[in-house]
Amino acid sequence: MLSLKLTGIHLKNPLMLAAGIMGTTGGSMKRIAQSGAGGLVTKSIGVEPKSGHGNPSMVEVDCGYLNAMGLPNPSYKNFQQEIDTAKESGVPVIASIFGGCALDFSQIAGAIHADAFELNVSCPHAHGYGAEIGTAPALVEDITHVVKNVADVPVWVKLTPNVTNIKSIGLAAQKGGADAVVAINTVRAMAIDIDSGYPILGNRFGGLSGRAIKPVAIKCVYDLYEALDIPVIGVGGISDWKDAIEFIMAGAQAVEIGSAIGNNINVFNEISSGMEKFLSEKEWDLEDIYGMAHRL
Amino acid sequence: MLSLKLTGIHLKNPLMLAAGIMGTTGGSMKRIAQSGAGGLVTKSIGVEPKSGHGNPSMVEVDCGYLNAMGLPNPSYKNFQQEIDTAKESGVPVIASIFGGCALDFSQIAGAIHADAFELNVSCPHAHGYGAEIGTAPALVEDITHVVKNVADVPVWVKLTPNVTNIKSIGLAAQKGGADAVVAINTVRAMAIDIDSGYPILGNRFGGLSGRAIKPVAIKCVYDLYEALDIPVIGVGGISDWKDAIEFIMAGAQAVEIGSAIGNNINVFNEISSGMEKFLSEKEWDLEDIYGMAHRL
Amino acid sequence: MKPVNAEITEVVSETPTIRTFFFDRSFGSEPGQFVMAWIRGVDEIPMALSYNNAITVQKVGSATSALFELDKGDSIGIRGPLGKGFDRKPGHILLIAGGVGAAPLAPLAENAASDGIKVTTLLGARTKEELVFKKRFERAGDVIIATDDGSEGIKGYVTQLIDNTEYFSQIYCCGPEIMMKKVLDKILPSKAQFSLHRYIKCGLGICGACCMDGLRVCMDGPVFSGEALKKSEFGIYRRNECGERVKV
Amino acid sequence: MKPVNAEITEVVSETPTIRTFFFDRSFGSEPGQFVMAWIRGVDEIPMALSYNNAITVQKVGSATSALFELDKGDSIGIRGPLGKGFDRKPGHILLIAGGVGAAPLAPLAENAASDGIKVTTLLGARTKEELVFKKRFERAGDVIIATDDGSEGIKGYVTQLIDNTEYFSQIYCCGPEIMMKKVLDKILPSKAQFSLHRYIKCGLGICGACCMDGLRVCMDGPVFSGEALKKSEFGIYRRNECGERVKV
Ligand SMILES: Cc1cc2nc3c(=O)[nH]c(=O)nc-3n(C[C@H](O)[C@H](O)[C@H](O)COP(=O)(O)OP(=O)(O)OC[C@H]3O[C@@H](n4cnc5c(N)ncnc54)[C@H](O)[C@@H]3O)c2cc1C
Ligand SMILES: Cc1cc2nc3c(=O)[nH]c(=O)nc-3n(C[C@H](O)[C@H](O)[C@H](O)COP(=O)(O)OP(=O)(O)OC[C@H]3O[C@@H](n4cnc5c(N)ncnc54)[C@H](O)[C@@H]3O)c2cc1C
Ligand SMILES: Cc1cc2nc3c(=O)[nH]c(=O)nc-3n(C[C@H](O)[C@H](O)[C@H](O)COP(=O)(O)O)c2cc1C
Ligand SMILES: Cc1cc2nc3c(=O)[nH]c(=O)nc-3n(C[C@H](O)[C@H](O)[C@H](O)COP(=O)(O)O)c2cc1C
Ligand code: FES
Ligand code: FES
Repeated sequence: MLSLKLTGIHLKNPLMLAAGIMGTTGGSMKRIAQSGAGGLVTKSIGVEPKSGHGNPSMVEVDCGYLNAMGLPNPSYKNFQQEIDTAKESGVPVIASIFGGCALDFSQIAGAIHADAFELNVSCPHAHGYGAEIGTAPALVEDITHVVKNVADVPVWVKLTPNVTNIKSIGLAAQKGGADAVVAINTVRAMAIDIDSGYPILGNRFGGLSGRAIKPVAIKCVYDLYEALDIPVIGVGGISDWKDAIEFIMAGAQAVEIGSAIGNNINVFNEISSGMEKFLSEKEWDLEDIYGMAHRL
Repeated sequence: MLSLKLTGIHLKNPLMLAAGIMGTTGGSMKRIAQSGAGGLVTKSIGVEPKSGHGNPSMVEVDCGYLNAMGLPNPSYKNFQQEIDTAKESGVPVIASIFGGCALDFSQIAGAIHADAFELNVSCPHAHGYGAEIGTAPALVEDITHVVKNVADVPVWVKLTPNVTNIKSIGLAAQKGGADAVVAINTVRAMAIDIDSGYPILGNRFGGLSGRAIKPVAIKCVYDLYEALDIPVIGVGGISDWKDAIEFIMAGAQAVEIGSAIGNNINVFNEISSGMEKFLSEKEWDLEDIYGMAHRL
Repeated sequence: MKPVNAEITEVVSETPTIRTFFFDRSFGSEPGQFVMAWIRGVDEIPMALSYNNAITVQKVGSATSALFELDKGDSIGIRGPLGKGFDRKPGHILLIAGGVGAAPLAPLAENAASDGIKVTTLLGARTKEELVFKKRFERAGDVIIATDDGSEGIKGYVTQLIDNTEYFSQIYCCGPEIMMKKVLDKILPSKAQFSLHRYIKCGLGICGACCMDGLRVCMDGPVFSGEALKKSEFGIYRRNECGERVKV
Repeated sequence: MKPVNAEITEVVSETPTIRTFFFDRSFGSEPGQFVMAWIRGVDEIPMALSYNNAITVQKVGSATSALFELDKGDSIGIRGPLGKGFDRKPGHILLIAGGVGAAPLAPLAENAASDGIKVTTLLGARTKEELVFKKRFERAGDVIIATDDGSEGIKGYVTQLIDNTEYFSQIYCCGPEIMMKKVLDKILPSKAQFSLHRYIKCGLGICGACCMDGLRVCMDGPVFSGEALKKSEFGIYRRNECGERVKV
């Protein structure tokens, strides 16, 4: 009852592993598949191996987590074997990729085999640009377009919420040919250790994830659903089945789950059975609740 | 030990009531002063009486609150008496004002007497503009400039975090002559009632406040401190003395407290005594910790 | 807390303009606490709990009218219980109820009576048909009635019935503010508690919309001691949705 | 949780390259759990708790060197205790410690001994001076020593001492991975527990940096049963900071 076709990919349920969470090794992704995920998004993979920012790279805050991993990854040259291992689980594997320019993205997408690509346009090191790539509509459109040209699988574009107007970025992705958008990446944030005055993260600041950002993500999904013709995939702060339902009502066709896995590796199974119970009690199916908030 | 001069105003401590919280009546502001606040910012006052958005206008979410009050206020024509009552407490009263254009702001600032003005440039109904005023640097600069011309007291500009680059807005305020900036207003967000599919707020979406947004606010304050020459006043998610210290270390010269008052009307007294205890244990004073995170 | 879903299990017509809506869940509150009742797509309004699992509503405007359209099987959202209820005192207590002000007092009467506290109620309404919860008060103790038109009990205001208040250990009052103000002026403030109506927005003690002088009706109240009200704006003015002062 | 401030109350030199740092607070953990030690301005690194209130550190690189610069009165940030510690079994247990791998095993030895569990320890190091916590293990039971250079005990590896393991109710092992792999190959996997070292970033079971096949060393471990490790990549390869496979 939870299965769906998302940009042409069959998912047994609309619950996927979010990028950057237990997604660096084939073994860890397989484990998440075994605990009920309908799809697996890998760690974001770049052109060269990268060790990321120094520790502390993640810390728990009041209502979520703050992280600045710095995109550690073994590079696409070492990653196909991990995807292949993950694929043994029988669940679709979506390769998250990042780069500093369109060329980086197309180089990776041209070399990697996966069921779809998720473009992480939140890389802060855009070649020749000061800010994140994902804040400039023209760049997002260009990168999407270039990847669409080399990829023969669906291309999703993952958006940052740290912009004045997320709709304009979503529209740029759509214009570039994206098959779906994913919202949201982490929210720019910071924490300071008051005993010493030091910023806690090695990178000084980072991105907020977890419960704290759910209402922010819901609003982004809601806005993107209104603005776009392509599907929206929701992510941000989902930790139980109610959260997943809320995202779908806001207009997400499927969702991704990240931080919640830390304390509950079984979160996928729990959410899918919770959703099934809720939907059958209400005598609704996924289609009924998809975008429901817009119709009321 | 906590007293300071902020844009020329003497405060007995750096803890002020945030705009929109128990700030519509003189009586309620007086009560907050009695419970230890060093300064009082009023509800944002506009040109005409306004009843605000329909209820539900506020709801508790996982780690904070979501609100869309819609700026209910009795208009500046009915407000001087409330300020005067609040002033009886002996604590500085800062009038928060809003409008749809520079003219609105100057009209109010020219008529109201207060110890300072805080310009709420987050009004979503900018005359002739689609988005919030506070997302356009040129408008922020213009409004600040116009108010500075009519006001003979300090002018603070309160910034929205819902922008790609808050520094550019802060710089615009500074260029317009602002004496300080205040960061942050609420973070754009939304919640949906899964039993019915309805957006919970009468206005469908609103702004997130409370614990959830503290790390977001800390980052904004940190960035503004780096970018600006004028003081930064921090607000967002402060609920205990540790939070207040964290803001000051991030670069806030003073802070404002909003949502936390709901469950703890005594929060000002508790925070000021907690801060005093901490500072004396560490043998630090306010100056030592002000902006400390930038020096490490 | 977010609103929880409350399904209507029964609608009881109390008077021509007042109905009680029973829900499939309790809000386990002390008498005098209230909830925010969200009629989805319409408005969210404050309502006293007249039973653990019910609100008793007078149709006065748009939200209450929308509520009156709902029936068994429909549902609304409920946030609550909110605020502070009546502070129960032993001895012999007097309840003074005007109109739908009976709603928070009826559970107090029942609660008190079942614990052996003596309860006397002065129950007032415009007319006989508009008397609310007469039977519930009668089961709890003596009831004296006043109607504006004299169709039952004494003709006139319930406030005219107030006498010998020294005799009671505590007085509990809920009704139109003018009536409550009259009560306050007639009795020893320290011995009385009043349940107030003010415009409620957040219900969380944050926005300040409900403030009466420094007191937050939604959080510090809605029940206040007479002493807290004595030197306040109570009975003089209230605030409208904009925060403007409006004469009571 | 955020890092808490831990002030160093004492620094004990255990060997020329290993020091124990005692703090002004306990992290009340079960033996085998670890903490993330944040040397501010430098790095945050995983360290087993060698006492409730101490870590025992071998100087190997930048963060551990920075830690060695600190003294009584200085402080670091600590997140923890993290992960799952040793599963304590009754009977007669065997501990196998290589080098600084003695850190999590010493409190286990003390804990077990004080509860009447018989403890035998095989303690190995490069040389006599590098033996860690010899006295603590001796107080808890029998100790058999091996040094690479034969300066104390048997000359050779601690793994050569493994014999008659059927005799023990459980085997607990911590040391270099190659050594642990040798132990695993010599014993009944279901009877042994190993405390692993993997590159730790978040320590919260989220980022996946520490994953060994599907297991999160920071959250599901660092202690794993031999059975869980038997058919894994354990002893074959590990992941570097980039997630690349690196031969053990
Ligand atoms: C603590 C408390 C307990 C209450 N308990 C009861 C009760 O048990 N039974 C009952 O019938 N009524 C009760 N009321 C009054 C009830 O809330 C109003 O009658 C109701 O809000 C009217 O809504 P409406 O949309 O039908 O009216 P509208 O058409 O909106 O306006 C009619 C009047 O209702 C009042 N009102 C409207 N919205 C609000 C609001 N958000 N907060 C307060 N008043 C409002 C205003 O005075 C307004 O003038 C209580 C009020 C409070 C504050
Ligand atoms: C669960 C656990 C418990 C440990 N307990 C102890 C202990 O009790 N005593 C002790 O001396 N050592 C212990 N270690 C090893 C210790 O964490 C490393 O020696 C330390 O991180 C080295 O830091 P460095 O900056 O000095 O070395 P670096 O110069 O950074 O590098 C030296 C080596 O240290 C390792 N290392 C560096 N950073 C990390 C990291 N974040 N996570 C894991 N390994 C890292 C790498 O293998 C690296 O090759 C433990 C490791 C783990 C995973
Ligand atoms: C430790 C960590 C690492 C992450 N790494 C990536 C990444 O490599 N690429 C990416 O697109 N998003 C990354 N994210 C963002 C998540 O995919 C997700 O968008 C965000 O955490 C919000 O979801 P959550 O609240 O469920 O965690 C990372 C998040 C965390 C917490
Ligand atoms: C109910 C409510 C009403 C608010 N009204 C205003 C307002 O009128 N003007 C304004 O500038 N900010 C307003 N704010 C924003 C607060 O002043 C503050 O910036 C924000 O809530 C973050 O602080 P907090 O987390 O301490 O609440 C309001 C916030 C809340 C919760
Ligand atoms: S209604 Fe907001 S404080 Fe009472
Ligand atoms: S270090 Fe991040 S999951 Fe273990």
